Amino acid sequence: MPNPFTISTTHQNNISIITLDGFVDAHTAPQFENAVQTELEAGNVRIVVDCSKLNYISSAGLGVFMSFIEEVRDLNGDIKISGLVPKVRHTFEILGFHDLFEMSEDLNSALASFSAAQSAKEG
Amino acid sequence: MPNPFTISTTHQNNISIITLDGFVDAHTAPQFENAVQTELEAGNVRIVVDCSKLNYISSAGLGVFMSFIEEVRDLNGDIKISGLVPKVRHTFEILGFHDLFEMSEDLNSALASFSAAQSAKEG
Amino acid sequence: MAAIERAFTLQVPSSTENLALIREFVTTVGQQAGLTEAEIGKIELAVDEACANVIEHAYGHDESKEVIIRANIDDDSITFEIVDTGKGFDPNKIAQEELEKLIQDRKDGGLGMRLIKKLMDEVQYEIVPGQKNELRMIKRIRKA
Amino acid sequence: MAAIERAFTLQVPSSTENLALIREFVTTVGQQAGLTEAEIGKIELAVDEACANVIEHAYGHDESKEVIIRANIDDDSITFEIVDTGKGFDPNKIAQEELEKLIQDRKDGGLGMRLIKKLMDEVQYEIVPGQKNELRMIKRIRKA
Ligand SMILES: Nc1ncnc2c1ncn2[C@@H]1O[C@H](COP(=O)(O)OP(=O)(O)O)[C@@H](O)[C@H]1O
Ligand SMILES: Nc1ncnc2c1ncn2[C@@H]1O[C@H](COP(=O)(O)OP(=O)(O)O)[C@@H](O)[C@H]1O
Repeated sequence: MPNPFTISTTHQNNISIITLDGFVDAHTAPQFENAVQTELEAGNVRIVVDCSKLNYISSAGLGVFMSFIEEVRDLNGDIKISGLVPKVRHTFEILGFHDLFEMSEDLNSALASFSAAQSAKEG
Repeated sequence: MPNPFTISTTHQNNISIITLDGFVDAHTAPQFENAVQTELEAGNVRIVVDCSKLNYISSAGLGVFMSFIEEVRDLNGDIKISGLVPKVRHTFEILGFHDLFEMSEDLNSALASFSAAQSAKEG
Repeated sequence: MAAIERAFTLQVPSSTENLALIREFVTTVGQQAGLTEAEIGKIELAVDEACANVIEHAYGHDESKEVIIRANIDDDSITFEIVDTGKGFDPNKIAQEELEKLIQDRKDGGLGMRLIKKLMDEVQYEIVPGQKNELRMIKRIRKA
Repeated sequence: MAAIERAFTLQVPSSTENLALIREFVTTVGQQAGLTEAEIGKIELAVDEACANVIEHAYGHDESKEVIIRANIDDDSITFEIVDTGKGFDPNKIAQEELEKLIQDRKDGGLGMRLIKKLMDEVQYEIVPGQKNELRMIKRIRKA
């Protein structure tokens, strides 16, 4: 069996980093949904989903991104995606997610792009 | 799927090292059998089977050890087993192979035990 | 060499817990058919989506029901059939909204069937309400 | 909580190539039954041995035949049934030689059935020659 699913959330510079490890399918997507929900309830709207350890996603996982993004952007936040492996990136791209979500090569670029946006606003 | 099976043979100090990687079952055991046969045909009877990368063995693989050991020992050689991971070691032990085969923690000990035996004979 | 058809069947309780096993099954069948890794990724996702729909929509997570996946490899294609005996639906009436519209409406679903259509070479639904609903998906094997 | 029986079936062409998939299937079923890793290793090996015997002895590597593995999880045990329609054999007449004797005779087989017996809690053969030969193996679930 492939490695099971684990999810963890950390915080850095006022940005929430949700790390997905393993697979997000219809079975595990509810945990991912809860993790995003938890951040929103705490008022955290600057979110990076680190996918560097994610080896599979189905539409159930894509649906989580889709259902929260509008609310988060209404609150001047964003959900950015980092570190997609080629196979998973392909699934995002088939449906056109790359046009609507910001995707970075790695976590640091994603974090930096939030900071840049923040500085621009403050500056 | 688990990693597929690969097998390779190298030679060191007149000892043949057969390295098993992945699983040995009824599907892959014939390749293992061929590798041992090739050594015997070349007159190489001092053999270490390095199992440190072997994650599964069934009776088809155990049968290869069983069918050659008598011939090899008749020729003053031996087939030694090194580096068994616990799961695979357990399969060997259920059938009592640990009483009839020399098993070493790692490849170097197996090689050293051949040299020691050789020196004793020569000395 | 004569064409050998190879048939594989997996039958599991209707629970999302079994999707991982279903994907392993599909991956192995794809490997045996000689598909590339990229193509295996596509059939893996398409069958997962189809089975997730059966588990959720046809059987409403009733674990006493069973999901059956049949795979057939022949000379130039691999076919998957997923049959359910749920209430059925009209695949042509399922609106395929733009992603932007789904996002605006804060929808969390509606992506599965379009993924299946993009991933497979042929997709056919045969719906006989109350009796059986069959989804047939074909991937052609391009020899490397 | 009422006992839920969970049933799983895998059907594949009779080829040793499919043993890896069969083991994946068994491993997943074992995980769902809550077995420990060590116990999963045992059922994996026992079912592999049983299926390898069907592929080799019952069907003589005829890939047009099929191997069927049924697994049932209930409250306190997991049962595997492997059925073949080959010529059959008398399990009681299979000599169980000592390992030393097998080695002296330079045998490369004869270990599978003894492994199965050591690995499982209950093993039953039901042989109806020419019709069906059924091997039933039970592993009890010890709650951790
Ligand atoms: N096997 C099925 N049985 C009943 N209804 C189905 C089945 N498959 C799909 N549907 C219907 O088609 C709709 C669209 O499916 P899909 O595109 O996969 O998105 P989602 O499953 O996220 O709603 C479902 O919401 C459901 O109403
Ligand atoms: N399903 C089966 N159909 C026919 N014969 C079988 C079957 N399973 C086992 N046998 C017989 O039992 C013998 C012993 O089997 P086993 O202990 O697994 O060792 P091996 O398969 O290495 O010979 C086989 O050689 C075969 O003659």
